[in-house]
Amino acid sequence: MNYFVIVDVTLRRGIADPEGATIERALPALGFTGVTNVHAGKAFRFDVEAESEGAALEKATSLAQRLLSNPVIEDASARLGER
Amino acid sequence: MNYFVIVDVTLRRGIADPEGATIERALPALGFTGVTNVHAGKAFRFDVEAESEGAALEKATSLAQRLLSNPVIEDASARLGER
Amino acid sequence: MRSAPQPLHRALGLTDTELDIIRDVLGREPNSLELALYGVMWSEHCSYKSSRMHLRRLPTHGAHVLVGPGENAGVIDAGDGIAVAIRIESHNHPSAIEPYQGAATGVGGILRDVFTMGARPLAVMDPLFFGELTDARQRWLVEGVVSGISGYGNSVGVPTIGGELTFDDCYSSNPLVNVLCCGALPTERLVLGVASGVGNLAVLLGSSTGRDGIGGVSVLASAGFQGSDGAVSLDDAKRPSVQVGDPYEEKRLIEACLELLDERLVVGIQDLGGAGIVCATCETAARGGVGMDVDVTAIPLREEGMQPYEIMTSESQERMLAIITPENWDLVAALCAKWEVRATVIGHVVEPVTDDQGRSVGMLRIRDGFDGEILAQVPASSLADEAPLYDRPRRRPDDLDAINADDPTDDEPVGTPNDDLLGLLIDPAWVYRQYDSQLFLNTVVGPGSDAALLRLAGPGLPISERGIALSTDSNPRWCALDPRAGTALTVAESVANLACVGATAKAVVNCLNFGNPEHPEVMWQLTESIEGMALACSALDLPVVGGNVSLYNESGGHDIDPTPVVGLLGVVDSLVAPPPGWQWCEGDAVVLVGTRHASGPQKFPLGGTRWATKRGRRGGRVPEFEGEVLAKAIAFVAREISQICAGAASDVTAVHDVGGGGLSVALAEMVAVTGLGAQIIELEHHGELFAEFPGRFVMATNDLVAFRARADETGVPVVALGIVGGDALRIGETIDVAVGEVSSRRRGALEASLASLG
Amino acid sequence: MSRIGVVVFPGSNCEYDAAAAVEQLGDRAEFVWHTRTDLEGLDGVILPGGFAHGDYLRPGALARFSPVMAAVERFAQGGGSVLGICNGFQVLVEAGLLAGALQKNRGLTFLCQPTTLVVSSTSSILTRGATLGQELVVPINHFSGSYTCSDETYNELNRNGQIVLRYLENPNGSRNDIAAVANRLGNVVGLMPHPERAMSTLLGSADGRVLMESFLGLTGAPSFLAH
Ligand SMILES: Nc1ncnc2c1ncn2[C@@H]1O[C@H](COP(=O)(O)OP(=O)(O)O)[C@@H](O)[C@H]1O
Ligand SMILES: [Mg+2]
Repeated sequence: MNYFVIVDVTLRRGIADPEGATIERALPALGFTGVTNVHAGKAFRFDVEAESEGAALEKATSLAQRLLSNPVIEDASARLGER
Repeated sequence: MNYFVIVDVTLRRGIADPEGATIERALPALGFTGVTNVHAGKAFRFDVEAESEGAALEKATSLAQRLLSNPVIEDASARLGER
Repeated sequence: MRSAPQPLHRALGLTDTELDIIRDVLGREPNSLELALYGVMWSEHCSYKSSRMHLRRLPTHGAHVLVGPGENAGVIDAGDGIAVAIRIESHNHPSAIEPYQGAATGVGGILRDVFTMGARPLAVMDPLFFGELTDARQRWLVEGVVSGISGYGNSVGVPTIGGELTFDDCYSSNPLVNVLCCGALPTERLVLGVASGVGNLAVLLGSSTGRDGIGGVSVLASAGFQGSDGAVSLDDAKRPSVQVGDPYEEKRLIEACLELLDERLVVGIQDLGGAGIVCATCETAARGGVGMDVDVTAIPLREEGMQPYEIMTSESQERMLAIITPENWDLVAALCAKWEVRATVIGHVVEPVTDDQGRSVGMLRIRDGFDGEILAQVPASSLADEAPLYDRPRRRPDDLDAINADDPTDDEPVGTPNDDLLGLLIDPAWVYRQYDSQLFLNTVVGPGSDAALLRLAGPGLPISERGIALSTDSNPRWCALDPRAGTALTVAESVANLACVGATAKAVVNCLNFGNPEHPEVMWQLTESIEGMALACSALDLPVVGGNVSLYNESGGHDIDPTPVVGLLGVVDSLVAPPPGWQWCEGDAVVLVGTRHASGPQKFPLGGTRWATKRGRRGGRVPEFEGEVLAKAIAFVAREISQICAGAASDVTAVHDVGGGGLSVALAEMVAVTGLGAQIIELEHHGELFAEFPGRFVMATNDLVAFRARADETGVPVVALGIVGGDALRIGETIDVAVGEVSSRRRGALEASLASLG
Repeated sequence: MSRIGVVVFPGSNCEYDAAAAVEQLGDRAEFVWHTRTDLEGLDGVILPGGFAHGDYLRPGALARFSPVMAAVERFAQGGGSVLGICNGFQVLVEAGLLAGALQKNRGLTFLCQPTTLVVSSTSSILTRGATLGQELVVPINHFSGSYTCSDETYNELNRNGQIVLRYLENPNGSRNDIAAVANRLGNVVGLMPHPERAMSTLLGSADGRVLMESFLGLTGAPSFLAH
C-alpha cells in the first residue's frame, strides 16, 4: 500500500530561531499586529510503500530522525496526510 | 483571544523541487526504499490575537500569502494547530 | 474581459507578415507545432529582430579576438596559451515576479553560456537596478535578488566579484538584473556549438524537462506585462511559469561537461537557454549546415501529459546539448553517470536536403519516436538566423530639448555641502558580503574597489603570471539626457576603473536594457546609445565581443531610462603584488590626475549627476566625450599601477577613479576605507565637488616631485589637491566632516534604508 | 612529504583551494572521491568547503552518508588527522565526529568577509603550531556557521580545550564566539573560516599558514595526543 506521509521538523525549545524572530520583527511595518511567537520550521511530504499505516509511520519516523532532522537542534515527527 | 496557527507553504504543482528530488535520489543509498515523491516545504507556527477562529485564520492566510510565500511558485494555507 | 479569440500565430507573438514569411519559407501552411517553434525563435528575446541591424555598427575586430559576437560567449586570447571567455545577460522580467529564482536562474544561464565554450567559469558580476528604497516591495526585490545570486552563485562554486547597484524610481516595478560571467580555457581547446558529421548523436545532459517557462520567451519578451497602475498584473494565460534553479545540478553539469571536453568526447556543445531544445538544436544544426532529427518522445520529462510544443520550448534549467560520435556514447554515458548527470540521446545529425533552387538546407525535424511520424519539419537556419529584422521608427523625444535646457549646473548650492556629500555615500558591502568572492584563490582585488582583479589561474590552465581585471558600469542618468554621449562616457569610465588596478582594457560586452521598442523614442535612444558605444570603442580601440539586448522594460507604462551596461575585460601582464587601491597613508600628497575641467562648454557640468538627481533635478547636459584626452590619462594611470603589480617599487600609494558622486565622493570613499582624513585645497567652483566626468583619478604619492615629473613627461595634467592626515575630510572652506562620520554614514546607508522598510 | 587526501563530494567546491594550500607548503594532495572506502596510506584528510550534495536538507546532512565517511570515521578513530573546513566542518558535525550543530547565521545572510580569530587552545592538530591568544586574519564564507550546542557540551568542550579558535568579533551569532572545535583527542578539527584562503599576502592575508602548517605537522609538537 502507498501512504502519504508528512514529517514536521521544528527547532527544539531553547534553540535560537533567527528566521522566526526576523519575520516577527518585520510584521508591524507590514500592518500585521497581534502576531507573536513566530517559529519557522520545515515539512517534508512523501509517499511510503508499506504494509500498513503503522508500518508506514514507523518507516517515516525512522527517516525523520535519521535524516530529515538534526536531533541536536530539531524535533521531528511523522503523521499521515491527505493528498 | 489567542490562537495557535500553522501556515504550510509548499511548492506549486509543476514547479521544480530540486531539494525534494535530491533527497529522494539519496534515499536508496541510505537503505530507505519505497519512498517516492519527496517534497520539501516550510511551515510557520505562530500565535494570533483575534476575535474568533475565523478571524485568526483570515489574518494568518493574508500573512501567509503576502509575506510567507510567493504565490507565483508557492501555495500557502493556514490551519489552527494544537500547542 | 477576453476579446474574440485571436488567430494562433498572433497568440504566439507572430505578426501577419511574419506568418506570410513562414508560409514562403515552408512553401505551405505551417502546422501549430511549427508555428510555436517560430513563435519562440522569432521573439525579440531570441532573434534580436528590433536591434540586430543596429548592433552591426559596433566594432568587433582585434588581433586578440578569438570569438566575437554571435556565439555563446566572446573569447579573447589573454596570452600564455590562455583564452578568456566573457558574456553578459539580463534576467529582468523573471526577477520582477520571483526575485530569488529569477536572479538565481540568471546566474545559471550565464554560466552555461561560458562553459559551453569549454571555459571554466571563474567569476560572476551582477549589475542591479531597483526602485528607490521607499517601500517594502523594493526591499523584497532587493533582498530576493541578492540572495538569489548568492544562493546560486556560491553553491555552484563560482565567485561573484563585483557588480553595480543603482536605485532609481524608473526601475520600481521593472528591476534590472544583469549577470556577467567570465571564464578561462587553454586556447587550443576552444569549442563551438556546432553539429557536424551525419550520424552523430544529439545528447541531452542534465535536468529533466518540465513545463517551466513554456512560452515564457515569447510572452515575456514580446509583450509587456505590467498593468497601467504599475502593479504586476499577470493574467494566468500570460503568467510565465517561473523556473526554479538547481545550483547542485549545475555544478555537476559543469564538471561533467568540462571533463567531456577535456577527454575530447564531444564534437560540439550548446547550452539550453531561452527557447530550450528547439533553440539548441536549430542553432547547432544551422551552424554546422546540417539537419537534425529530434525524437520528442526520448526527452526525459518531469511532468505528465506534456505536448510536443511544450517539450520543445520548455526553459527547464540546467540542461546542455552535446553532439557526439556514436562510438563515444559508452564513454560519455559512463562519465555522466559518475557525476550523476543524466545523459539521453534525443536525436541525430542528418544530411541537409536540396531545395528546389538547388540549395542545401539543413532541416530540423521533430519526430514522434526515433523513426516516427514527423511532427514538424522546418529549415534550421530559418529558425535560428532568418527572423525578419526591423528598422523600427525612431524619433528624438520631443521634450528632450526642454530637459537639456533645465540644467542644474548653475543652481545655487542649497543646504550644506557637508550634508550633500554625506547623503551621496553608500557602501554596497551589504550586497557583496553575501557573495563568495574568493573561491579559486584568484581574487587579488574583490568587490568594493574600482575594478576586480584576478590571477589568471585555474584547474587545467597553463601556468601564467598574468591577471585579468573586470568592471561593469552604467550611467542611466547620463543616458537619459544624451544616450550617445552618456554611453560613450560610460565606456570611458569603465576603462578608467580597469586602469586603477593596472589593467589595459581588451574587450567589451554590453547589456542594453531599454524600454518598449515600439515607442520611436526608445528606438532612438537605443540607436543613439549604440552609436555612442561604437564611438567610444573605436576611440579607445576596444572590440565588442558580445552583448545582450533586453527590451520592453517598462514601469507603469513608462519606459525605464536607457540603461546600457558595459562589462570590460582587461589584462595585467604581470601580477605578483596587489595594486595599491584606496589605501593612502598619513602625509601622502593627494593629486588629481587628468583634466580638471570637463570637455564642452561647461567646466563642471552637474546635469545627470547623483548630486542633482538626489535633489529631484533630472535635466541638463552631460559632458562631451573626448577620446584622446581620456585615453592619455587612463594609459598613464594603467602604466603606473601595472608596474606596482609587476613588483616594482613606486611612490604611488593609492588610486581611485572619480566616478559617481564626483571628486568629493571619491575623496570621501578613500577617507572612509582608510580611516585617515585629508586636507584638500579650496576648489574652483562648488560644482567641482559633485561634477561627474571620467578620465580623472585621485592618487596619493609619497614623492610628489617624482610623480609630477613622470606625469609631465606624458603630458597628463596633475593638480596637487592636498595632503593625507587629520581626523576630518576638509575641502577648503566648503567641506569639513569627521572621519568617523564619513565612515559610518557610508557603511550604514544601505542597511539603514533597508531596515527602515520593516 | 605527507600525503593528504582531499575528499570530494558532488557539490564540493573548495577542493582545489585546499589542495593548493597543501602543495604550497610542500606536501602532496590527492583527491578522494566520495565513494571511496579506504584511506590507506594517507597522512591526513581534509573535508573541504563547498556545498556537498547541494547542501540540500541541511549542510552536511546528505554528505555524511557518503561511503567515504565510514572510512573517515575509522581513520579518525585510528588517530589520523582530519580537518573539516567550512562545509567540511558541517559534515563532521552531522556525522557526529564533532559535537554541536551549525545553524544559519544570525543575520540570515551568507557572509564572505575577513574575520580576526583568536587562538584559544593549542591542543589540536590545527593550532599546535600557534600560540595561545595569537590573532589571525582569516576569511569566512558561509550561510550556516553559527555554532550551537547545549550548555553541558559547551562546558565540556571548554574544559578540555576543544574550542580551538574564537572570533574576535562575532560575525554570525556563534555560541561564545566559537569558530573552531576539536574532538577530545584533538586529531579531528572543524572550523568555519577558510585558512586555505589566507595563504598569501597577494590575496590579502597569509595568517592561515600557521594553521595549515600545524595540520601538516610542519610546526608544533609532533604529538599533543598524549595529554
Ligand atoms: N551588485 C553588486 N554586486 C557585487 N558588487 C557590487 C555590486 N554593486 C557594487 N558592487 C561593488 O562595489 C564597488 C563600488 O561600485 P560602484 O559604485 O559601481 O563603483 P564605480 O563607481 O567605481 O564603478 C565595486 O567594486 C563594485 O564591484
Ligand atoms: Mg563600477
